[in-house]
Amino acid sequence: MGLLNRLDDPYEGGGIVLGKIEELLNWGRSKSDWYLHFGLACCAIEFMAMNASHFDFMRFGTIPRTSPRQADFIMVTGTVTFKMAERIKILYEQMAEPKYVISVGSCSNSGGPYWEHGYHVLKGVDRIIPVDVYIPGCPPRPEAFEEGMMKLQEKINKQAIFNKRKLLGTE
Amino acid sequence: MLPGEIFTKLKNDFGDAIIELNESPNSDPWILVGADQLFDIFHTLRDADEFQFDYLMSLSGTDLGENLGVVYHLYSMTHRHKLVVKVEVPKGNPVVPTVERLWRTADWHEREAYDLIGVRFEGHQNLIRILLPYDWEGHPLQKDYVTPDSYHGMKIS
Amino acid sequence: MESTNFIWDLMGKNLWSVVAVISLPLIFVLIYALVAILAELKVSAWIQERLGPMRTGPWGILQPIAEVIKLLQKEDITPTAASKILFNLAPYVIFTGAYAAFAVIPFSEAYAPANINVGLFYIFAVGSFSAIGIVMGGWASNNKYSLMGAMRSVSQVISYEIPAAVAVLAVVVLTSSMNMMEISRMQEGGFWNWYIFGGPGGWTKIFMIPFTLTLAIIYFIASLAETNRLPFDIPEGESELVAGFHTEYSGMKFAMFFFAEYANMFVVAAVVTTIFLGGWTSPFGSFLAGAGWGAFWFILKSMFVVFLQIWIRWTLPRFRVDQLMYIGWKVLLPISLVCFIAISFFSLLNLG
Amino acid sequence: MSSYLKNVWAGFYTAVKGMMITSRHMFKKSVTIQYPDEKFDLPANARNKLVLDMSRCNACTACAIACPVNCITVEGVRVSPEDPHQEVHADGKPRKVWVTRYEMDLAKCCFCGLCQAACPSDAIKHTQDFEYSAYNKESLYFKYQILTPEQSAEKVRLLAEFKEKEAAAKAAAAEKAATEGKPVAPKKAAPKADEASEQ
Repeated sequence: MGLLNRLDDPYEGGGIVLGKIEELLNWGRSKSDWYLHFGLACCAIEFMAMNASHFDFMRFGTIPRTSPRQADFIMVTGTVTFKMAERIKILYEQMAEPKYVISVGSCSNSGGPYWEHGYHVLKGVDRIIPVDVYIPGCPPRPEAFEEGMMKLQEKINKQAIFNKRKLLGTE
Repeated sequence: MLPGEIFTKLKNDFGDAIIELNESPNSDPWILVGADQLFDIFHTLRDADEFQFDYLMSLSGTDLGENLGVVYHLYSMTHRHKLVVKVEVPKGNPVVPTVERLWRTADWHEREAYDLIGVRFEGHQNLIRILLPYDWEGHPLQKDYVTPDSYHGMKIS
Repeated sequence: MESTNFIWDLMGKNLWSVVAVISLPLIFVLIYALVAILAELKVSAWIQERLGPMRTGPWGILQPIAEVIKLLQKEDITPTAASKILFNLAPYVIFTGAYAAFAVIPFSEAYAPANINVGLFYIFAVGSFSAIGIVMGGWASNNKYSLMGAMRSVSQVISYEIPAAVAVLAVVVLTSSMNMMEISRMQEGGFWNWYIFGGPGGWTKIFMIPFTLTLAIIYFIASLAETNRLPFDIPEGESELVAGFHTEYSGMKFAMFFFAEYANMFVVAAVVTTIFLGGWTSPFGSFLAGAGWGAFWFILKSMFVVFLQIWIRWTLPRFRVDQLMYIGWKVLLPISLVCFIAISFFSLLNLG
Repeated sequence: MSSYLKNVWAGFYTAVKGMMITSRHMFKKSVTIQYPDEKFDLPANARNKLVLDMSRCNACTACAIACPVNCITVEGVRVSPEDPHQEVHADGKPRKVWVTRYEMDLAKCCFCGLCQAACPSDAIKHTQDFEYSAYNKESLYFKYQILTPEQSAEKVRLLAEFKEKEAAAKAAAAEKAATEGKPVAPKKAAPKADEASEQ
């Protein structure tokens, strides 16, 4: 039962310490997510409502950042045209790890009304960057944004930091 | 002033450059003009005392199959009359003189018509794409436009 | 001269006591910064009739701790095209500047880390450190927004140092001392002895009250500009320059900027407190006076000034660059000079 | 000079006035609705998640035709009278069409409500449920299935058999009529069944 064993399965054989540390780190990351808002269309209008007093997105510990270097997740809200797709990709690549993506609304989920005949629309932002949470709606309600945010927090809370190898082996 | 009167007056001045007057009951009456003397015609329409069309409401490009067309909607704030002017150019060489110097509104409208339909406005000082990326190929609102497979490695459709 | 540092009294002068003297302000800065970050979030929320962070601990009070834990885990990016040494050095330079100013701040009757004769002068000297750090960071990032933010910041700091210095100079004329402990001690005996109300003296000080009050306001406005707070935050104006001089910083280096900004806020608040609001003296004569209570009063007054800064930040919009320069050179400077001359005149009369 | 001083005073005064306003708001009760704990009352006609009541659906494809973004796919097959498994609707009428496939992609849906308006049997409806964000796009692709693929193949086969029988009977009748010298008017039921099975 050496150190390596404990790294492999933290909750067994005296690995409580690492498990607790992992929980703490995940808690920190999930409770203070700064976001880069990429508003493109009508979902961004709903996003403003969500940031305003009635729904107050900051309750979840989020702070808007304008610089991608300081952001934890990027919120793509709206129709992703090819002109903007390149910029989204650049911004996503500029973000510091760990980074997440929330795709909001039908347009950025899968092209929305343009999925059949749009010559200029990217059919889903997941074709260029890996999306963590899809929020459906056209546009979604402000509460739906918050529900998506809670989904993202759940995902972060379940992330493995020390026992990555084990998870990769099982999944 | 009614479009019929404007048509006869213009016909006196420009002769063959004014091609036809269409007064169909289903649409606004419009005047079809030739592309050669377009700038002079519009200059007269804007500056002559009886016309005074000081406001270009809209400039739009159309694809008519064999030809490309440009539609101008004019309005006079002083005389309160309207006029629709159309011009048609062949698709192979779609060159129309610019009216950007007459109405500054036409600047972006002409860029948009160039971007999406492909009408080239001769004499426009900055005729570049306004909506699509600069390296886009083709003019997507033409009826025979074929959507490309990919753009910069991103699959379209 | 009696001792102004209780650690020297307790431990004597040796290596450990030096470490203790140095680390006490550092611990204070870290705790204070966490409180200030939470206050910033909460005050902004209350002003907008929101609630602010609510889901991190009870009423969101663990929010700054979560933020620090997160920033520690963030990837530390140095851009390829950046000048690596300067880029990595800049946050430390800024934080050092902010932290060095704590050396002369008289927290209490019994504790000023270093009680030197030219305390106010020293604060102005190390205050310029932040400008150097900002220029280093902005230039080394190799990003046009960073560079523009840095240049704006420098022009702003240089313009606003002058009215701030004139305001401080007026108080120095009244006290004929630059020692911050000395200035605090002069204002003992109730809030009517504070220099914002003309300082100690007979009834003739009534004529000085308008001028000292104006000077206090001028110093406060200028200190907002020096710490790059709203309404003077054009160096990091988010709508124009992406995030100003710290656009390219991520993770812990950005946290250093963050901490330095809040530390700077406290330093200017401490200067306002010391020279205008009576420092560690109790506002009610001998009521609750003493070394321990002194620290309490000092931190209370300073936090009130910090709260004022936050309040202003969430009230006023940002100035344009030309408006900023107009206010600095055409409003604050002449008015502060007039006040300075008037106060010098009065103090001459009192002496003669 | 006087205008300069007036400007300076106005600047200071308005700043203080603004701060007074914000300080008043600082002590007001917040208007925030804390979402997961308390919820905003949605209007009754709110258009959120689409759900389908399979017991009512007749696979008429009206919704798929009405959909402006074509995110609904419907296929149905007519119930053969000889089918051993006959079903009765909630309102007591017998089921006429088996829905062999009903899929909607809510990642594409634009929540316009046209399908709801077009549906003759009130099967498809917008509900007030908006909490269904997902980790992957497949979970936004809703498949309504009451029949397994084998079962639907069986239904198609049954209908084809029934049609064959009908056609044979009709041919026999026609032959009989021809021998008797009477023309028979063509029935209209058969092409209708074809349409339903194609969709």
